[in-house]
Order: sequence, then C-alpha cells, then structure tokens
Amino acid sequence: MHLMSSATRLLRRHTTALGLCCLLATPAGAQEPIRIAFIDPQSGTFDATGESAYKVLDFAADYFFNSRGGVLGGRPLEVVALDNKASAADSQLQLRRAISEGMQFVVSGQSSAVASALSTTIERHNSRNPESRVLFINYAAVDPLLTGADCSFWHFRFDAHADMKMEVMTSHIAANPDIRRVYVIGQDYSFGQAVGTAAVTMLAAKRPDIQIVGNELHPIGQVKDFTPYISKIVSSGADAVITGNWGADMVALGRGITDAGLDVPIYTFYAAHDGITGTLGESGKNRIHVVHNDRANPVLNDVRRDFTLAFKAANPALDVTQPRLVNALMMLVAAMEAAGTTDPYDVALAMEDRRLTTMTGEEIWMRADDHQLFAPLNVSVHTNEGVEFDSDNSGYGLVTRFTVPLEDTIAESSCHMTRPTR
Amino acid sequence: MRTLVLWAVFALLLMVLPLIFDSVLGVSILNQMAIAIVFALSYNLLLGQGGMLSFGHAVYFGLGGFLAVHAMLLTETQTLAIPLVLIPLVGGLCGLVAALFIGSFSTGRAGTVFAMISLGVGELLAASSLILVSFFGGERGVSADRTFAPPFFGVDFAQDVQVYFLAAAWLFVSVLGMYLFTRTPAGRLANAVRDNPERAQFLGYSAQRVRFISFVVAGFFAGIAGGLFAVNYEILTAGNLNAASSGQVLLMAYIGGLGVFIGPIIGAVLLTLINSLFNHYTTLWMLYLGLVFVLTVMFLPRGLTGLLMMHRLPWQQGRLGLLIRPYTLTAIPGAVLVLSLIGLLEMSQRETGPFVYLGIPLAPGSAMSWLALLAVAVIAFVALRRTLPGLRAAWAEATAQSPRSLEKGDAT
Amino acid sequence: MSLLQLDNVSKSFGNSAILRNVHLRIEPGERHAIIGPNGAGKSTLFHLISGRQQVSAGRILFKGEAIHTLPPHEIARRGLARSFQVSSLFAQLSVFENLRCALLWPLGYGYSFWHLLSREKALNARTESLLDELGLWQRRDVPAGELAYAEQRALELGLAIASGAELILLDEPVAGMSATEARQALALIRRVTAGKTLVLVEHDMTVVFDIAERISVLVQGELIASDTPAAIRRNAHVQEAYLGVPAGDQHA
Amino acid sequence: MADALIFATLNGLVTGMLLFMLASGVTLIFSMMGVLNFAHASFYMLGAYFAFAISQQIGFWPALLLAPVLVGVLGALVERYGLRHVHKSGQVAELVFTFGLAFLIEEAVQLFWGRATQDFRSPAALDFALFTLFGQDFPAWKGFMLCISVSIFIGLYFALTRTRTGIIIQAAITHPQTVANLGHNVPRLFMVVFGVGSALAGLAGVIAGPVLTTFPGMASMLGSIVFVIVVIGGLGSLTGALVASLLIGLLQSWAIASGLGMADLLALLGVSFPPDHALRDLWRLTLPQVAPLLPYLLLVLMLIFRPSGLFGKRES
Repeated sequence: MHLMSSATRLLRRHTTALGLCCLLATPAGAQEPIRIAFIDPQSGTFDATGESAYKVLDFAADYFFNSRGGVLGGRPLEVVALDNKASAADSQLQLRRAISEGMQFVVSGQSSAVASALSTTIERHNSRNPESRVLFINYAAVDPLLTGADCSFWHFRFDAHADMKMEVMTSHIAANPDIRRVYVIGQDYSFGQAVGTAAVTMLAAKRPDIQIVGNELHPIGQVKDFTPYISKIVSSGADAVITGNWGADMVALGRGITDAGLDVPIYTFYAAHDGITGTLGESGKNRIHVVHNDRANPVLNDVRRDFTLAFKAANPALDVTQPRLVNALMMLVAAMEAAGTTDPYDVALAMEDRRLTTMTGEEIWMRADDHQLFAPLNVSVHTNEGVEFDSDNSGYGLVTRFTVPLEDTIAESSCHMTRPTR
Repeated sequence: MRTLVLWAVFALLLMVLPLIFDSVLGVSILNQMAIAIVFALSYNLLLGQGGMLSFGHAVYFGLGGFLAVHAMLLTETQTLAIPLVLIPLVGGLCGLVAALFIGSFSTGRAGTVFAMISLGVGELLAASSLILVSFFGGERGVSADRTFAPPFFGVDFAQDVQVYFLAAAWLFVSVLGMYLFTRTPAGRLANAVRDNPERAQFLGYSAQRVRFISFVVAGFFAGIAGGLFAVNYEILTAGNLNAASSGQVLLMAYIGGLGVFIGPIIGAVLLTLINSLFNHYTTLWMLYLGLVFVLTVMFLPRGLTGLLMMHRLPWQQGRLGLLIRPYTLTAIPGAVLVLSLIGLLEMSQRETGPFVYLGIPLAPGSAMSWLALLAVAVIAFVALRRTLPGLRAAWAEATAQSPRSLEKGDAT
Repeated sequence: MSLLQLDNVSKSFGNSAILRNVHLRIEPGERHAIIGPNGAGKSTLFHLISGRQQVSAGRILFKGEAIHTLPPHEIARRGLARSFQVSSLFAQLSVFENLRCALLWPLGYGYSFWHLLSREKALNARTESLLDELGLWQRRDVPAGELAYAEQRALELGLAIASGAELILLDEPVAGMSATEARQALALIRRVTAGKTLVLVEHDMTVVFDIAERISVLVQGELIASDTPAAIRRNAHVQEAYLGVPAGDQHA
Repeated sequence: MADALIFATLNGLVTGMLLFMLASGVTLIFSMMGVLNFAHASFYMLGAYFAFAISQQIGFWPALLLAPVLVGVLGALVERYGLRHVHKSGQVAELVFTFGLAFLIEEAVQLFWGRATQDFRSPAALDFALFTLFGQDFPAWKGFMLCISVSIFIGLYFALTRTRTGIIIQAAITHPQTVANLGHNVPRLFMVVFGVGSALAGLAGVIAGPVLTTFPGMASMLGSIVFVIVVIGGLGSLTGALVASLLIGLLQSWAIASGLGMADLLALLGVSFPPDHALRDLWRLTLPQVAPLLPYLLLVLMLIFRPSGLFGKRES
C-alpha cells in the first residue's frame, strides 16, 4: 500500500515548546510577520475541504506577497492552521489560541454553523476586549443571515450567499425551455432549507410554468444509501434536480442519481474537488452543474494560469479548490496597505466599499452596508472536454457555461449593523 | 484530618493556577479542564463506582447545557433574571430530571443490557436534536450572551478569568459533593452492587434502586458540567450530546483509572491537554490518542492511577529503590523506540519540503532518512527486549510479600 | 405459630421436578438441619425460601405472612438472612466495609445519601464489635477478595448474622474445611447465633448431629423424614436413601 | 406512488441483506464470547479499503476474494493478541477495548488513504441495469449484492446446523464452559469465529463500498445500527439477525419512500396548529426525518420489554 500523504500541515516557523502554553516570543529583529489564523477542520471524517483550502491560502501568501517583499514595508504574511474539528466549541478554543498569540485576522468558512458561532463569539470578544480585536474573513459559509439579520462589523464574507447563488441557478434553469419539472432535495439544516425555499419562490417568479415536483429534506450525514430518494425523484418525472448537499452526502446522491440511469441536469453548490469530481467522473459528465464565483475553465488570463500551474507543481495531489481565498487575501492586504496598519478597526473601514481586480481578471466589490462581497457568478458543468485544469487528477473538471456579471448579482441589504466606535 | 489538608491544598491550587497560566489560551484551557473534570467524575460515579458502563452519558451533559443556555437566553431577553452563578445549577437540575426519567427504565440491569440501552438513548437524542429545532437550535445550536445576567458583586463575567473562578468554584463544590457521595450509605452500596448485586439484595437492598440513585446523582453532576460549558462557550450544538462526546468521557475515565476517585481527574486533565494542544503540532494526534487508549486497556486495565497504586506495596515495604535503576534502563530504549516510530509516522505525512523532527533535519523523499529512523527503532527494540526481563525481576522482588508482613496478617 | 412454614412447595425447571410438595415447619429458636445426598434439591430449597427463585407451586409463610412472591430484598428486610455455599462477598471492598454494608439496613440508614459513614459512631462501633466476634480484626482493611478460604467463610457467616435476622439460613457453612477449622467455625456459629432460629444445610454428619435439634432429610426432591437426631438415625427410609440398603419391609 | 413503494421494498431488501451480513458476524461473536464488537463496522470499512487498494493493482474480482480473507486474518490476530489478553480484566474491558480499536482503525485508515472519498467502483462487468422499473434502473451490482448476502445466510445456516464445528459453535453459544470441559480448544474456536465474523464484515465492505461510498466515516455511520439489529434479533440467533436486518432495512426504506408526516396525520384528524406553535417541530415532523431514529427507538423499547430479543436464547 503506497503511503499516500494527504494532510501536509507544516507549521512554518513557531518557537513555542510543547509547554502548556508558554507564549510565543516573536523575534523582534526580522520584520515582524503578520499572522493570520486559518480556523477550519483538519481532522474528522465527514468533509475534507479544510486542508486543501489551507494549502491554497498558504501558497497564495507566499506566491503573491512574501516572495515579492512582504506587506506594509516588508512584513511577511504567515498563515497558521488551527484545527477546529468542525465544532463550534473547538473553534472558540482555537480563536482564543489565536488571540493569545497576537493574531488579528481569522479566516474560516467550512460550515454555516461554525461561521455563525465564530461571528457571534468575535463580536462579543471585540466588545469585551477592545485592546485585542479580531477581524473575521468568511470565505465560504453561505448562510444569508451572516450578512443579514446576524450581520456584524467584524465579519466580511467573500462568497455569494445562498439566495444570490439561487438567483443565478434559477435564471440558468429558467433559460432552459425543456426543464418543466424540478425536484429539490437537501440536507435538513438551515442551508438546505434556505436552498429549498429560494428555489420555490424564485422559480415561481421566473418560470411559473415550471412545476416543483418535490421538496425533500434528508437528515445530514445519516443517509447511507440514497436509492429510496432517487426512486421518488424518478417517479416524480423530474427533468432537473437542485441540491445544496456537500461532502459524503453529495457524492452518495450524485452517484445514486447517475447509477439509476437518470439523465437529468443536477444543479449543485459543492459537487467538485476533494474526491467528489473523481468519484462522479464519467457518470456525472454534462449532468452535474455547479454554481460558484470562480472560473476554473476556460482560464481568462495568465496570472491565474501561472498561479494554478505553480500551485499544482508544489502540490500535485491537490487542486486550487477555493480561489475565493486568494481574492479575500488580496483585498485584505490592499486594505492593510491603504490603512497603513494591521489594526482590525482601520483595516475594516478600509475594506468597506473597496473594489479589486482578482487574479482571474474579474472585478469584485465589498459592499459597506453588510460586508457582503459581490462578484460575477457562474454556472459551470462537470465534463472532460475543454478542461485545462482538472480536479482530483481525474481528467474531469468544471467548464463555465453561463455567467452573470457583478451588477446583476446585487441583492439589497437587510443588515442593521451596530458600528463600534474606535 | 489528613483529608482536610488535601481539600485545602486543592482549593489553593485552584486559586493559583490562573496566575501561573494567565494567557487567554491558558485560561480557556483551564476552563475546559474544569468542565472535563466534573464530567469525567460524574461518569465515574456510574462506571468506576457503580459498575454501569454507559455509552450515552453526554445526553445529561448536553441536555443540562441546552437548558442552561436557554436560561441565559431568557435572561438576555429580560424575561427572566437568573444570575450567571446559578446557571450551572439549572444545568444540573435538568440533568437530574433527565436521569430520573431515563434511569427509571434503564437501571434494571448493569452490564451489556445497560450499555446498549444507554447507547440507544444516546443515539436517539443525538438524532432528534437535529429535528427538534426549537429546543436544540438545529445544527447552528443555541447561543446566548452571558454578560446580560445580573452582575454578581459587580462582576459581569465578560472576561474569561472571571468565568474561570466561577468554573473553579463549581468544580470544587462538585468534586467535594461527589467525593462525599461515595462516603455515604448510597455511595458505598453502589460499590457493593457493582461487586455483587445479588448479595446486596440479601442484605435488604434492591440493586435497581441503588443503581438508580447513583445514576441520578451522576446525571445531576453531568448536567452541572453542561451548565459550565454553556457559561464558558456561550453556545451549545448538537455535537455536545452525540456519541463522540460520550466516547470522549469514557476515554478520560479509563485512561485516568476507574478504581481510584482521582483517576478520572488525571484522565480529564491529560485528555484536555491532548485535545487542545497536540492537534497544534501534528494532524495525527487522534491516531496517537487511539493507540494510547488501546494500549492502556490492554496493559494498564486500572489506568494511570492504577499504575501508581501498584507502587504502593513496594513503597510501604521501602523497596521502591529497587525499581529506579531498571525503570531508567527500560525507559531510555522505550522512549527512543516510541519517538522513532512517531518520526516514521510523521514523515509519512510530509510529502515534500524540509521536515525537521526534534531538531534533526530529515528528507521525506530520500530513503536514507527512512532507513535511519528504522534502524534506530530496531536498535531501541532490541535494547528494550534485553532490559525488560531485568525490570520484571526487580518488580517481582519489590512486590514479593516479605515474611515479616505475612506473620502480622495471618492470625485467625 | 411456627416461624417458617412451607406448605406443599414444589419447583420444576421445564419438566424436571426438583422439589415435590415439601411440608416443613421451623419453630422459633429451633436449630434445624437439612441433610440429603447431592442433587436432592437442598440449595434450591434455600433459593425458594430466600426469594432467589420463585416457587412453581405451594406457599411459604414467614412469621405467618406469605413471602414466596416477594423479591429477595423484601424478604431480607423481614428478618430472614442467608449465607451461600460458594462465598459471595463484595470482593473489592474491605472486610470492614463488607460488614458495614450488611448493617446499613438493620440500623435504618436505608438508601441515605445524606449521612457521612465516617461520622456514624454507633454504626462503626457495631461493625468493630462484629469484626471482633468473627475474629477478623487483623484483616480489617484487606479486600474481601484477598482473604484465605476460612476467613472468607467467616465473613460469609458474618454478613448473614450482621442484619440481626431472626431466621438464619446457612448453606454448608463448614464445607471444604479441615476438622480443626470446622470445630472453630462451629463454635463461632454457636456463639453468634445464640437465641436465633437456625436452619443449616450440611454434609458433615458430626456437625449436624452436634448442633441440630431437629433434622429433615431431603431425597430426590421429597422430604422423607423430619424428626429428632436420634429418631432420624434409626429411621429405615433414611438409611435406605443414604446407605442404599433396601429397607426390611416397604411401608405403604 | 406504487412504483416508488416497490422500488423501496427492493432497496429495503438490499440494505437489509447488507446489514445482515454485518449483523451475522456480530451475533456469532457476541453470543459465543459475550463480546459486543464495536470494531465490527471498522472491519467492514477495512474490507472496502483493502478491496479498493487490491482492485487498483490486480482488478476487482481477485479483490472480492482477497480483501475479506485479509480482514479475517486481521480479525483473528486482534482476537489472539488483543481480546484474549483483555478478556482477563472482565467484560467491561473487552467492550472498551473494541471501542478503542474502532477509534484506532478509523485514524489508521486516514493515515494510509487520507480523508477524501475514494473512487471505488463496482466492476465494469456488472455496470449495467439488470432491469428498468418505471424508468428507474436497478443496477446489476445490487442484484449481485443480494445474491452474495443470501448465499452467505444459507451457507452460514448450514455450516452452523449441519457441520460438526457448527454444532460445537452452537453449543458454545449457550454453554461455553461445558464445551471446554468436553476437550474442545475453545480459545482457538473463538479465534476462528472472530476471524470468520470479521471476514464477513470485510466481504460486506467489499460489496457495499462502491454503493455506499468509501470514505473514513463509513464505519461510524453504520456502527450502532448493527447493535440494534443484534439486540432486536435476539442474542445468538442467526434467523433473528436476518429478520431484524430486513425489518430495519425495509422500515427505513418505506419511511423515506412514503414521505408521510404528522401534517398528513393532523389533516386526517382535522386538527391544525398555528405555524409558530411551541411544538411546531413536532407538527412538521415527517417520516423520512424520523427514519434514522426508528432503529434506536426499537432498540430501547426491545431492551426494556424483551431483553432477550425476538429469537434470543439468552440475555447477555
């Protein structure tokens, strides 16, 4: 059995001995590094995106900044991975570790549950300890409440939320005349429910003739075999499926549908990378559609192509799974440079209403009212034709087929943020 | 008298600890330890003292925690005004009530039937926590801000250190409470029913009733631990009452040692450190934890405190000196063997780039480093095999009953 | 009114009858021995009386009240204690703890979790005196599991008599003991059960004829005789059952 | 609606038989050695991973034979050097040992194969639709699963009732000591039974791996369901395990297929509740949501009212 290594998590440079917690004495001599805490699951079995996301962020920090003289006059960026084991309690522990070691920026996004817990904790921490404030960069948790009812001055989201993605998805479906019966199935929790309700309301508005033939919720992480659900989909005569599933639930559902010989488009949020593309492979071709704010293929410019090639060279077994992380890092650094400091309050102000051209050549904008990022949203298809960068080294990858420009993705803000004083 | 001194030292230690480990991380680990100790001790009331192996003890911890966080939420929205100091008691009462209900039908038998019922109830509640969203808050859980509670002598518990003192106070009360319980008729009968349920019946006691009392008391203290969790983390999620949390407390009690009262305390401290610190240095910490656990079950059935207790006999006979030399002789190759094996495992996780292991630069790519580590491991293993018999002999001699102590004991 | 009364008690597992309509009367203060070859159902009889097993038919009255439907702990509370053929002790608890547990119910502690055992003077004093009576003083803090065989039998007896029960059932108290040990155990039994009603099952005939005032003989689940020791010695049926000598004439 | 029900029944059979293959091993091991093997589902996972690794080198069919044998040998070694050693410290220690073992195997699998889902596919030869019912294909692979598990049941049943070792095993189920007194080497018998039980789990892993996705969490997903089946079926009874497995498989499948819920029940009774009612979660409850709960509910009820299970010969 060839010893395949998966979790490469080398702590770049730490001086703490294994004591209970004798603190980090950062060497004063060399330019003091700006340390960014990456709090996502590194262990646990349900979903493995935590590690590949860390590699992308860590590599981007070196590739774009450290190798080019650092930030704020030569200070290197250092990304420290902290394992939260996908639990709210452990996220708090790791947050406290980050604060102990003087980190002022936290990047996380694995699940909406952890993100909302972290956002509330940071809001409380900042109001109780003004001297050690922390800024929260959410790169993937899509629960609309995070920039809606539960929005916070210290939380910035670098991904479109569920309703925005549903707008794009339902527009793409509406544009397809031969879809008349849509089946919605999701995991029984806030995100799954949000996708369900959004699908029903938006399709009713855009294509009243489309019939929602099923709106099913299944327990998260409990379903071993999706066949009973699939036989319901088949008997409903659906000619399109919408699902927000991720991890093992996405793989099992995707494979179940394709195994049953159901040749219908499946609209998803997370049906790519970390073993999912490889596992779906041929049976998913031209069926799996993913709504996301990235353009894996065709690549628009050389900056993105060079970055991806460099990343693949350094990590052959991994893919650039979360390009949003690079966008977030670039905007964060731009705000630091503009504010001339790493103080979270000033960086937050500088980031509000900021526009930036990403490595993929697209323009993104961070709205000030609710700290929600807007970027062009795409519908890409799982195929092996026209794929310059595949995932899981499977020959299959995502090719963008439908794009909605930034302006059209803007949804009005429902956030009433309590803005802290200096 | 001697126990009074011990309790005073314990109280003093609790006061001093936050001064030594005063960093934000240090205090939060201490808080976590306090919660884990109360939870592990309440578990040992069932397993170590009462002989009831439960795979669902996190149910009482979780339910207590959820009710506590709901109480904090009601205080936050001004419908109630419960001081934060009493929140753990709210958790405890909820754990008590849950144990009253579940204990009524599960304490009929100990052994496998009890274990299976506890597993069934645990899984039942964990699965339903994602359905009853109004109480369990679905997968986002339920969160509340503790600073809205009426201040306690001017303290609003915003800072972690203040929470530490609340947790330490409850820790002291709980440990004392559970210690005293084991010194009461009901506590001592729990041991009797553990050893021989049938004989206890012939002395006038229903084994089911005795187990039931221990079960309810354990539920109460598990609820307190849940309440402390709610105060410290200000959030409860479905993960707090699933099988993994029940498994964690089983590890703590077993590695610490079931037979001795303070066993679970040592287990809780050790595992909290491993859970919060080790995962910072290696992604394989869960593997090492699994190995430590399996080896403990196989070679140290009475846990770490059991190992210490085994040394009481030679210590009483002043023969401890005999063991020092063989211990060091076996410890060195043993340590080298373990470290080299860990090195091999860690290196397997590093695909490219420099890999510095204990200060020694190694290259995962080159066969040289693998061979070197392997050679060190083999040498250490051989050395270990030669020194082990020495240790066994010394151990046999140290624990042999000296004739003098035999005469004293055999008058009939 | 006899202390213990068995009316046509029978017990069968499936279709094999272990005991068949046993009639027995035990008077207060009496020392009664039950003898019979192995497999005669003596231990089963004890299990039925002490509630460990349920009767298949018939009834058992203790102090005039029916106890054959009660669970063991309720029977024990009414003042009926028993020892076991194979020592059944609390292995991990010390000898002192074993005896103290036996005293908890009689001294009215019930299921209390509000009394601190270390502060209960009367309870501890009573336990110490019991230890002394049993001669186990030296082994006070030794876990019961580590006692020598004879010491375990002494503790077994101690647990039975600790509750101050009026009726004490002893299941082969001197089994497996040497002659001297048996003599010492017998003296101990006589001393601690003074003034109490005693029913014992025993194979050692010297012990039986030394201590028993009445003897019942159980053979293949039937009580064939219940009389004074002298009468039993002369009883033809008993000889036949024990010695296998066919009786002169078959009684009806 | 009828076609969904037929398919659900068919699928319930497939999952039921798969669960049986796991439960049969646990029942045998538990009734003979009184050991509830928490690590049994981990052997199932190992079966899937070994088959995945072997099938990459030398194809699927040899893997179908080799992987279960490998898992069986591993199981025997675990019994020989682990369980037998721990047996001395009592039943609690054994339970806790297998619990630790499950934890360890899960981490070891992640060490060797990483955390991502493995692309373990059923062999191309069986990658066609056996038949199509109302537009849904019934993959041949699931037909193959059914055949294997049915033949395992028949094989096991005859092995236990007709062969000499089978009779010894049956005897040892209820009276291990007497069997030992008759001169049979009971420890070796235990090792063989533990090995065969693990091999059965491994085989279940090989045939279920492609369908139920091979990833490190596949064991914990299935873990406790197996105990539910063993307890409900009755300790030491193979037919009990079969009936219970089918019961659970069909129950869950029908619950999902039916899609009924409290709302329909309330509508039937003509009762309605405001949407923000305190117990709104209960009124919105649907059978598919409750499906994963049912086995544990059955477990607790069975243990209270009939601890020996449906066909059990002895309690525990």
